[in-house]
Amino acid sequence: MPDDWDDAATTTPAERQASEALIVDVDGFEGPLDLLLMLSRTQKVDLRRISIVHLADQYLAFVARAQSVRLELAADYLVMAAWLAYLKSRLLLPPDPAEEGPSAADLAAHLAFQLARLEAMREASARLMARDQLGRDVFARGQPETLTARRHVTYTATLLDLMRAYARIRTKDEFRPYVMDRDNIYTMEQALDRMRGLIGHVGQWTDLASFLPEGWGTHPMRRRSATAAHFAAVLELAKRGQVDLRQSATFAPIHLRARSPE
Amino acid sequence: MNDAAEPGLFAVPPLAELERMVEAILFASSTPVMQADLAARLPHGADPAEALVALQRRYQGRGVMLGRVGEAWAFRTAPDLGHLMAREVQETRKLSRAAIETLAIIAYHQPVTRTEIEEIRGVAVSRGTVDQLLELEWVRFGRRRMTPGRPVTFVVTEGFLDHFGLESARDLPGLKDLRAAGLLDNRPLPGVSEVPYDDEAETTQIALFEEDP
Amino acid sequence: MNDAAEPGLFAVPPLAELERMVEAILFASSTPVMQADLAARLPHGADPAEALVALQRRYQGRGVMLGRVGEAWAFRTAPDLGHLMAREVQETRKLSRAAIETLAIIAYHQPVTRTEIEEIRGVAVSRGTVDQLLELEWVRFGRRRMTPGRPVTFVVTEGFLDHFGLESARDLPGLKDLRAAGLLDNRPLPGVSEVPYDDEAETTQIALFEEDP
Repeated sequence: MPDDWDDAATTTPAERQASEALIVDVDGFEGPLDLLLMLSRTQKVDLRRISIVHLADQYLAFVARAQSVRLELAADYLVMAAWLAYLKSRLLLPPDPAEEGPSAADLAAHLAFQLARLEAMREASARLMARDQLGRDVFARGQPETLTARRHVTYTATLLDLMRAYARIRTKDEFRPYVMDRDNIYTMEQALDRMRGLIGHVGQWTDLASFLPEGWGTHPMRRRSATAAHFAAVLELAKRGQVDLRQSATFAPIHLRARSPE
Repeated sequence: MNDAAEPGLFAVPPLAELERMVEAILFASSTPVMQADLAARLPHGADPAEALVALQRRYQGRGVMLGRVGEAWAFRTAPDLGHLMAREVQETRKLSRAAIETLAIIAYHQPVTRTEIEEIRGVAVSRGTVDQLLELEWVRFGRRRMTPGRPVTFVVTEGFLDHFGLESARDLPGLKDLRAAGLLDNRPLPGVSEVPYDDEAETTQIALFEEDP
Repeated sequence: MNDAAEPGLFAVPPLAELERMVEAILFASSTPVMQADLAARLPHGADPAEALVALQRRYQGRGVMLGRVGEAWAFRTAPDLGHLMAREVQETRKLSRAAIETLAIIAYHQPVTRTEIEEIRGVAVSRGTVDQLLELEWVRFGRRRMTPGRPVTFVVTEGFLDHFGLESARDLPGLKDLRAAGLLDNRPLPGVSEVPYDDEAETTQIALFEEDP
């Protein structure tokens, strides 16, 4: 950082003009602090020795110019303008011992610090980017040899894992949602088709259970499903007037026979 | 940049410098570099031949060597150090869910055919799953079933019993024992409200031990 | 060149041999190899530290050089030969000014919170900017600050060090001067109580030098 503390305070009219000639283009700045940093550079002094009063003037002039050309300024630029106007007025007045809070000098020093810090980071980032960069100035091995991994995998499982797995399979079986179990389901449509083909041969009262198709009479689940389907089917046939049904008592076997055409 | 013909002066870099350049180019290149390409990338008029020879000599006996692949050049690991490029990895992994379930079914139902395993699991059993269990020597082929197709059966091995600390497959606890020991998390299947294992589950379990040889 | 250890007597290979091994391993990798990983790949009991020093010396002034990146090591082409490698240059997305500044702030002030970055830059840091740096793997999340809200912090990575040829974050250009000038201090705005990290400022600064990878 240049150490020209001495010719700090004042700026020449030429420099002032230069700053006023700044193109009023807020888009070029990343916020009020960035704009302040840009303006402060025209003072050509160590940022920590900058005249905040003068900087405030520069900033306020910039904002005035922007407004005179009806440039829409973001709110934070206006907030900064108001704050700088206030800071400037306090800096110009003799300090009021009754006033609370930080002194105007402290606030000004902090602003100077912020500007110096931002500038330092700008310079640091420039120096960083100027370094030799990998893939641009410096290169890694272009043909790396792959590290072949000779893997020795040991698989483990505990007895508990084994038992849990088994329990999972068995209980899944029991809890399997009913609809999934297509194998053991006999639908009413199937039963109806089947009964229509058989009904013509049933002149005698015959137990419904004897109509169950082969393979559906023993397995409990299959028997239940087939029985229900066939029962529903004969109810449908009875409704259509094709069969007669009878049952001697509750839960007694259901008998059916074909209704003779009238 | 230079007048080609005049060797020596400052136009063409000295050999030591050429050697550095060749070294860097070969190092960074993703493929072996043809000698002609190398020449093209060096300062005008420089011939890589001598630098290559010097470089090859320099790397003699080192961990990497400069080798020739047809007309092209590349650095390669010294042949005697090839073993460093392989890493021995000891890894302990849990068996996959498919594998542990298949193993459990074999253990509880042995001897059991693949089709039977699939029936019990409700999903196909991949070749790899069975192979893995065979490889682990926890499972082996049993006698063929005397049914059509004569399918092979699977049984568990001594190695299996050893690993799981069992005297025999008969010592595998049943579901009832598991539940009594509090080893089962009674988590219901998704969408199924909390249902305690019903009696049917138990009958299944008993049947399993009575019917299976 | 160095046969420090007596060959044959020890299981651990002599230095010259270790040097070859380290050379081969590092040459074969395009990314830095952690010293611990290096040790793990050498014969049991061998410490690569001495071999690394010898190797670094051996490659001094060559076309490729051995560099340190944090706790890791890598061979890289000599920076003065970059112009020969035009073919190898990877086109990278150009970083925005905001991203570059944010990166520098993270590097010099780490660990640093988003709020602190915003304070230094005087503008909000867009999500995309940080994302871009995270994606490049130049920046990662550090520990959370123990202040209200427990904000996350950002730190730079080994990848960042590797990319910019830094041995450690301590070697950032101008770091000492900036610190001496107080420009890395976390100085709060006088009289503003919104960010009460007065004691934090000190820890932050110390952390940079103690916690760095």
